Amino acid sequence: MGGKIFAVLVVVIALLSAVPIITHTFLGASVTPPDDISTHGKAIDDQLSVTMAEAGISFLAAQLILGLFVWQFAHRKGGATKTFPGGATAMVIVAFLFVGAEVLALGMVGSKAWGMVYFQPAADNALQVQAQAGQFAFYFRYPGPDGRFGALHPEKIDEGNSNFFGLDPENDILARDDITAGELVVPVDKEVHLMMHAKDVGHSFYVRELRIQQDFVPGLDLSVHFTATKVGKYEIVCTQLCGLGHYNMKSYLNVMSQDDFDKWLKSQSN
Amino acid sequence: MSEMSVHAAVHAAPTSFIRKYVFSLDHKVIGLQYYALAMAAVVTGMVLSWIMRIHLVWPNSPVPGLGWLSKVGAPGGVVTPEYYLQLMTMHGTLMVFFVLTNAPFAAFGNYFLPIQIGAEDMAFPRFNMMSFWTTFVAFCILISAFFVGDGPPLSGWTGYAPLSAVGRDAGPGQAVGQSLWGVSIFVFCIASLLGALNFIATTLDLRSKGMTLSRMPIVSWAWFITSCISLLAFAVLMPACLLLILDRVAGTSFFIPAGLNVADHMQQHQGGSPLLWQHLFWFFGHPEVYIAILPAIGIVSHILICNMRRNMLSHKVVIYCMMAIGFLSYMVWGHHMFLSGMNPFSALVFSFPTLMITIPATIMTLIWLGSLYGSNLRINSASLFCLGFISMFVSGGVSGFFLAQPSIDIYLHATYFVVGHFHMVMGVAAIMGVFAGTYFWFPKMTGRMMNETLGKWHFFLTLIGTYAIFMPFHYLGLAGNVRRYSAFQDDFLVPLIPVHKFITYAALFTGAAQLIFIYNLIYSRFKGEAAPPNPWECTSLEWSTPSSPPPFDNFGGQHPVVYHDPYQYGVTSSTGDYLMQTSPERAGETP
Amino acid sequence: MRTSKPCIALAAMVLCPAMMFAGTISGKVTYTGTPVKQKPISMAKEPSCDKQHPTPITTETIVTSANNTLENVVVYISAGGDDANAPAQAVTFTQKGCQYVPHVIALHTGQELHVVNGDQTSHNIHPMAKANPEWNKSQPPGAPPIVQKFDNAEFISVKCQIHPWMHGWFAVLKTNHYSITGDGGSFSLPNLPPGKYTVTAWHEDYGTQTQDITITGNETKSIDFSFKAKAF
Amino acid sequence: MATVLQPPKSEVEQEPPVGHTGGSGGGSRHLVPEGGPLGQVKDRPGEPTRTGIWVGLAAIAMSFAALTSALYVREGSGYTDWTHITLPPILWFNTLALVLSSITLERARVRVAAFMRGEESNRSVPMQWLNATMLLGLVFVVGQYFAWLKLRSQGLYLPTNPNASFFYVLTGVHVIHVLGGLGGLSRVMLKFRSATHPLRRSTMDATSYYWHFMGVLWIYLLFILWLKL
Repeated sequence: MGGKIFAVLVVVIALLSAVPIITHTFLGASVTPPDDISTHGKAIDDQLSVTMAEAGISFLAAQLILGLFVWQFAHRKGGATKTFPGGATAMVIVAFLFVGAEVLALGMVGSKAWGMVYFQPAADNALQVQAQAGQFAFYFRYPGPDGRFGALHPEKIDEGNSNFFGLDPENDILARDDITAGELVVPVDKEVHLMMHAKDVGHSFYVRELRIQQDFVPGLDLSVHFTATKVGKYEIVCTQLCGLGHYNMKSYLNVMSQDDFDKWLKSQSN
Repeated sequence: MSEMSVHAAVHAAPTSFIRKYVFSLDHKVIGLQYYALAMAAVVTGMVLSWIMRIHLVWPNSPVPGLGWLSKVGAPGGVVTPEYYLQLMTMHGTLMVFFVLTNAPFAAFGNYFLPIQIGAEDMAFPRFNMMSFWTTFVAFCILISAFFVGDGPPLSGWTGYAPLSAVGRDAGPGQAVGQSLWGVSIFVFCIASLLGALNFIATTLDLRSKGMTLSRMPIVSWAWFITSCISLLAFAVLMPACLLLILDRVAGTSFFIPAGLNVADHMQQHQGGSPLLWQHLFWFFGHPEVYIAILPAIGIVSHILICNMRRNMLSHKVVIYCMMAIGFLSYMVWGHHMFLSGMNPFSALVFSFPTLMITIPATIMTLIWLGSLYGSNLRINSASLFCLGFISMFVSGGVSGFFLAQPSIDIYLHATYFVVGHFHMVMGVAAIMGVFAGTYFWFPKMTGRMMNETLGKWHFFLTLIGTYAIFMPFHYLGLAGNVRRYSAFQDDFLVPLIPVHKFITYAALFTGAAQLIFIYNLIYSRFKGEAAPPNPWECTSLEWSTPSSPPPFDNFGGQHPVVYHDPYQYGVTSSTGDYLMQTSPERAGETP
Repeated sequence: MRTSKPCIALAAMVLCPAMMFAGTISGKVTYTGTPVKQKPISMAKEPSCDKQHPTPITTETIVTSANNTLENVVVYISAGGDDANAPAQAVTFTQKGCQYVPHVIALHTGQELHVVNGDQTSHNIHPMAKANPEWNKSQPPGAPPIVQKFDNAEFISVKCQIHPWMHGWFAVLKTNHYSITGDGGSFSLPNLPPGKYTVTAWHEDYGTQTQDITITGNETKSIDFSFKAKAF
Repeated sequence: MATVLQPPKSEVEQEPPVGHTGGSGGGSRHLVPEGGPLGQVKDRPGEPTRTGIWVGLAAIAMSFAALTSALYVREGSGYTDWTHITLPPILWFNTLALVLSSITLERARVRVAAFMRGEESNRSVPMQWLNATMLLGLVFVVGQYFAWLKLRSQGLYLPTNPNASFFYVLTGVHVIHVLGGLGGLSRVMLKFRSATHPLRRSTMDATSYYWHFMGVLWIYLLFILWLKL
């Protein structure tokens, strides 16, 4: 009795679990990655869907077989016990040949997508932007007309006075024209080289639509580069636990046409 | 050390209450103590998770009674953002260290490993006692964080530096709370090392006559392999904790780089490496996952074989798979750090061994399924939980495909997909193993049977409930729902709140279902029907003890002699379709 | 303790009129030179506050008003006018639209401070105290006011880390004779019994200035302070 | 119909215990006669104490491996602040003391065995070797303490710079383990004297393995310190 209930239950659960994956919605909420707005994102999405197919098949197959066998063989009164054709050896072979090989192949293919993000350096003409993450906000810095960033002096940081980066305009000419912004404004279809600097503890830069996620590690100056292909406003959130305000640490990625971007830049630098 | 053994050998059964039940040297009592501690921890951890779930979906409405429990953390019962993170940290730490490490490994292992190999006790009973009471001290230190300063730490169970290292400037709980956390984990490491040492020596040296390594039941193997893993894992976490504590109290700079401005306070440190902490922590942290799951795998296989009334296709292959997993578990820690600024090439280096773990995992799953084929599976609470384990193990396992690939991890890292993944495979699956073990061994541990009807209800509700909780986690992850958020106010998170509501209801439902288990446990302990010495007609040594619970020396002065491989089922013998390992009969195979 | 404070306050009220002579010091705070331009604040990360400010607000480090007068200057009796007892009524410090209103508050040592959250989002209040214990509490929307006291006199910079642009000051004083310059930069310290006083003007960026003055009887004396503006 | 098997050949060739009334503590471990002249006692393979010590040493080795790798990572990340400190010369003297102590301990083992076999009539001779080991061990510990004082006198405290930090941590953790060894050693001496809890070969062996390991570990650490600091 219990066996049959379990068999039915496990099959139902398996099928129900698969439904939202196929329909992309669950309780009215869309549960699928948003449309990608980057040049490299497609590779990741393809990788994701291939993996989803394989994982989904293995998942359903395993659960259904489990249910089937339990339904059939639970509580048989006596009866000679059949052994599975092939026995353990068959299992080992199957595991190695199919699952193992397939998963490894998957990894090989996937490493290409990874490479697109991390193995190629940013182009020389890429727009240089510095991102600083601190408890609990992102701030972005553009080099300004002189095209060079002023030096950072963490001890000079004065957030109440909008000196989020610890610039020293008094003594540092380079810093005087640096443009500081509360959101990341970039021109569309232009590569952006984002240099990441952590002010205090670990943070992370995550834009779903951009298929970009990268930690800010204090003391390590990391960088990512991407090209946004669609004008619009997208949320930037912190994904590395950074303290009590973590849930509220966000900003916006504002992708503009080149003209609008230039206008914006001018309006900031006045 | 040898003094321990000599003494253990010469002293007789204790008479005083203290020596019998509190500071007992008897591995059975210590096993039960570990089990009780794990129960206390799991109940605490579950209540914390309820508060978190309630807060997530009704962020500004007070939780009844909480305002009275924690005036600072929840003024008027409304959980503050920092308090949410503090609860989350304590939930993770309690569950991973004091439940998943203690219950399947330390608790059942202590009780049944010596019996299964025909020993009278652990190799070093005094170490055994010490390791439990050290664990207990660690537990008290951790819990005390709730009552001092501004509460427990908020840096998560992974305690990433520098958030965990810079002290009070990092936020509430990061002062004394985080220090207590570090000390607690340090002490826990000592306890685990003592325990692992004890398990290994016991397995290698105290097997009774005829109990060759190849004749050990699969679950003893699981405990043995686990103890080898934890010996190396905790030996790395301990110095890591030491360095963390020094950074906090002695002003050293192991994990804290120069030029940090935390809340307008310049940190007087330089040159430290936050990644160093991550490396040391995950070098322990990933094997820890297998410390939790391998004993469960062993327990489940052991119980399934008994209930299928025939050996698995090959229980040896399963043992080899466990060894393979244990070995691989030391080459994959970097897959937790794909996005934390390691050399991008090393991400691939860590990715492939991770993917390779699917192979032994798949072999085990296939062997379980294949063994079910054509068996005479007996359905009872224990075997049902084993089936539930397999189902969960698969569900949690396949999501590993995704996270093992750095490219996909770019999108899914630090989302609820990860949370769903490890809760299923490491949390629920392991706990199902613990439940199975409880229903299976309860008669031996107490001399009474557990109530089967309640057991089945408990199983079905738990199965439905846990799937209802953790499957949607994966959907949320695919939608990019970030984890460790104490409220969902971002534009793309607000639409997902209905899903979170659903999960919260499921969590409360599942938690309520566990009351059935607790009631069953207490009721059966005192009022359950008396258990025959071998209720499940099982072959391994724990069922050949003269009484249930076994006498102080397990075999009543006898030294069991072992004649058979562990799983002689489906044979004809004077006892029926099975043959005890200790029975000198020769088995006649069934035609 | 709890009950005694009202009594003291009552006694004070009874005594004050008894002082036949009560002088007043009043004046203006001005600046010379060109103060640094205040920067607009981007509240992009907090929409609930952002929409409360159609025109972006600016930083409040230096707030000036007509004819070179300076606001947010705390003018108080730093010597001669100490009084031991704190007023019974509490000082309220409000968080509204992700700003601190007022930007600067003054309170007596031991006087109750009520921090109120008037926003739909959580704030965390983090006074960077040095002479007093530093604390850091967050306050969800609708949570009861945070009630605190400071036992030692100092000027405490207050931050909200969830909204890093939020910045304010607690001026914890030993006297009840203080005045914070508002629009027009004028101040007045009434009810001063005859005596010799040191008057101090404190500004968060320009520092402090002091003047000695003697009140002989029922008179109003006028003094002015003038700060020199910094280029950066 | 069920034919009876012959008892299996045990891994342990030992006769069952005589008049053993089922106390606690390990089935076949109990088959080792207690006390007994060390020379004649043939510890069966896999005496728990001996296995235990190897497992324990493995764990200790792992911890120090972790600390060493921490040192390398830290050096790599520290850029500017990785300086150089001159090791206090007294370390070489301490090393000598520790090495000598290992030698005296080996002498002691031989002597103890001889005494147990009755070839050595006088208990004091092995005792002297044990005392010598103890003394040298203490000399090492005190010596390390002086090494720390030396560093402090140069203004090098635990937080001063990473090199100092690692010096104090590595030597400190090592000294704590050495103290543990001294504890074990003193227990050996007690048991050697006592009649109720006679000394067992495995105890003697385990203690000396541990002690020698401490020596080897120290030389390894010294090499690392000399190389990196």
